[in-house]
Amino acid sequence: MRPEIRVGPEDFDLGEAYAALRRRAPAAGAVAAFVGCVRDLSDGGAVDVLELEHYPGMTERSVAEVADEAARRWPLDALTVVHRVGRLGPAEQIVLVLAASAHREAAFDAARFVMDYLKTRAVFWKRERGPAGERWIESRASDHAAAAAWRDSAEDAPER
Amino acid sequence: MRPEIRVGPEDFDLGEAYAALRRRAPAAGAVAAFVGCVRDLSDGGAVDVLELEHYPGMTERSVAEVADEAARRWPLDALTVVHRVGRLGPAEQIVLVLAASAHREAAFDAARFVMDYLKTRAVFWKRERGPAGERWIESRASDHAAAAAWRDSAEDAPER
Amino acid sequence: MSALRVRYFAALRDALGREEERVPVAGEGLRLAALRDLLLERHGEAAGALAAPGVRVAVNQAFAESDDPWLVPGDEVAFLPPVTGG
Amino acid sequence: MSALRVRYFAALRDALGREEERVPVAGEGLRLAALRDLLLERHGEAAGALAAPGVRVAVNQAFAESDDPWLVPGDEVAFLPPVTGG
Repeated sequence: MRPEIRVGPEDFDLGEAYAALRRRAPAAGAVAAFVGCVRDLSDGGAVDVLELEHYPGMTERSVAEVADEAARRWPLDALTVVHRVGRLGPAEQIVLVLAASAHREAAFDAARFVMDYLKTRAVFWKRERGPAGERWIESRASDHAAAAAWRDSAEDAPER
Repeated sequence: MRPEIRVGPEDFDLGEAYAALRRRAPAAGAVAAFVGCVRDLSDGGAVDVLELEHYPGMTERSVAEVADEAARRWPLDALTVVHRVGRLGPAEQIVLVLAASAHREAAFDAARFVMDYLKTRAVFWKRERGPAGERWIESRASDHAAAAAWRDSAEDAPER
Repeated sequence: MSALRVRYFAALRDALGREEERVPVAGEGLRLAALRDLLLERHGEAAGALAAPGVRVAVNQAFAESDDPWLVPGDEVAFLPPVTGG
Repeated sequence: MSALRVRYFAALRDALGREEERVPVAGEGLRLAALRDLLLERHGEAAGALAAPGVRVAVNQAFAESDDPWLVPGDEVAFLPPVTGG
């Protein structure tokens, strides 16, 4: 199983991405998906623009590594990860994860794992602009805790 | 927040359901989704047809109760549950859950909770037909364990 | 019409060989426990399936938590095997 | 061309006031630790940001786990603040 990875400024379509995933995994009984969007309000106040910076080359590799790690941990039939870069407005889509497996446990776990690891391992930086000016978003302790929980559970990770 | 529930023979479209959910929750930062499909192979062997029986009236209410319980446990901006009934062939879609929230933890938890509870509380019965004949599917111990885990964690359920 | 409507779903419909039946009751009604006795009498061995592990009863489309509910003519009683949705 | 390409991303680009620079090196190269000293000398206080908690260094687009890596002309060294993707 080779994860499908895309990093770029283009928007994505959940329905199309799901159809493409199903073509790669027609027999999968379970598909879990996640879409992350720009919120109009953050810890720093109202948000007019979210800018996503990346490091071309290294970023794609970091996303692929997260996807590959998920594929090692769970028996996935297909996995899609799309992450946008550039300037995004409120409510715009940022990130998409789709995981297909025989059973729902693996699909849910893998999708959530990919999101938790993208937050802490994928090479992106977010900057918000709003009425109060602009600021680089700081990494959240809760994101690191979520990622660490997977590391701690690595030994008894499901092997379905 | 009023969950959107649909029980019936009609197929669903993940992309359309997502677009409708986003219209109800345009500011949500996170959407978790799940699609369950008919597998071509089950514990009982090859599957040609899956028949989903329900109890009109009571079934819709049982699905609504699961959705309402999720909405009580997590701060959701929108929730959609679609469950098909009738005769379905291999790879056909059975069930759809979409949960929108400000943060990914609540969206993932709610979508997974709804699936776990649908498996053990929603009033549906599955019958498989294959070369070996037909049989009513028995409820899985692992599904009951998954649902019980939410019950046990009710006291420290996230209150974000 | 002084009767209960009794419905059987999924594997129980197969076991009883019918999807529903009318059970006449006296005007004052009867307990769910008494309905069970009546069905055992009516269907013999086949009715054993109604007491199988995991079978639940719904009265007017709400789960009954015991055999105590009092049933009156017009009520709908359904026997439901363990559910397998999702 | 006997130089390293040094790149700064996100908040570090703002702190250093540039997104990249060339750092000439002798033919045999130098350790990452020595590059840090050189950058501190070149940029003074601003270079303090490079040692802030959570800042990581990538050499040729792979994370360096220490300041030991040996850098040779043509290498690309990047200073990366804590990531905030997803």
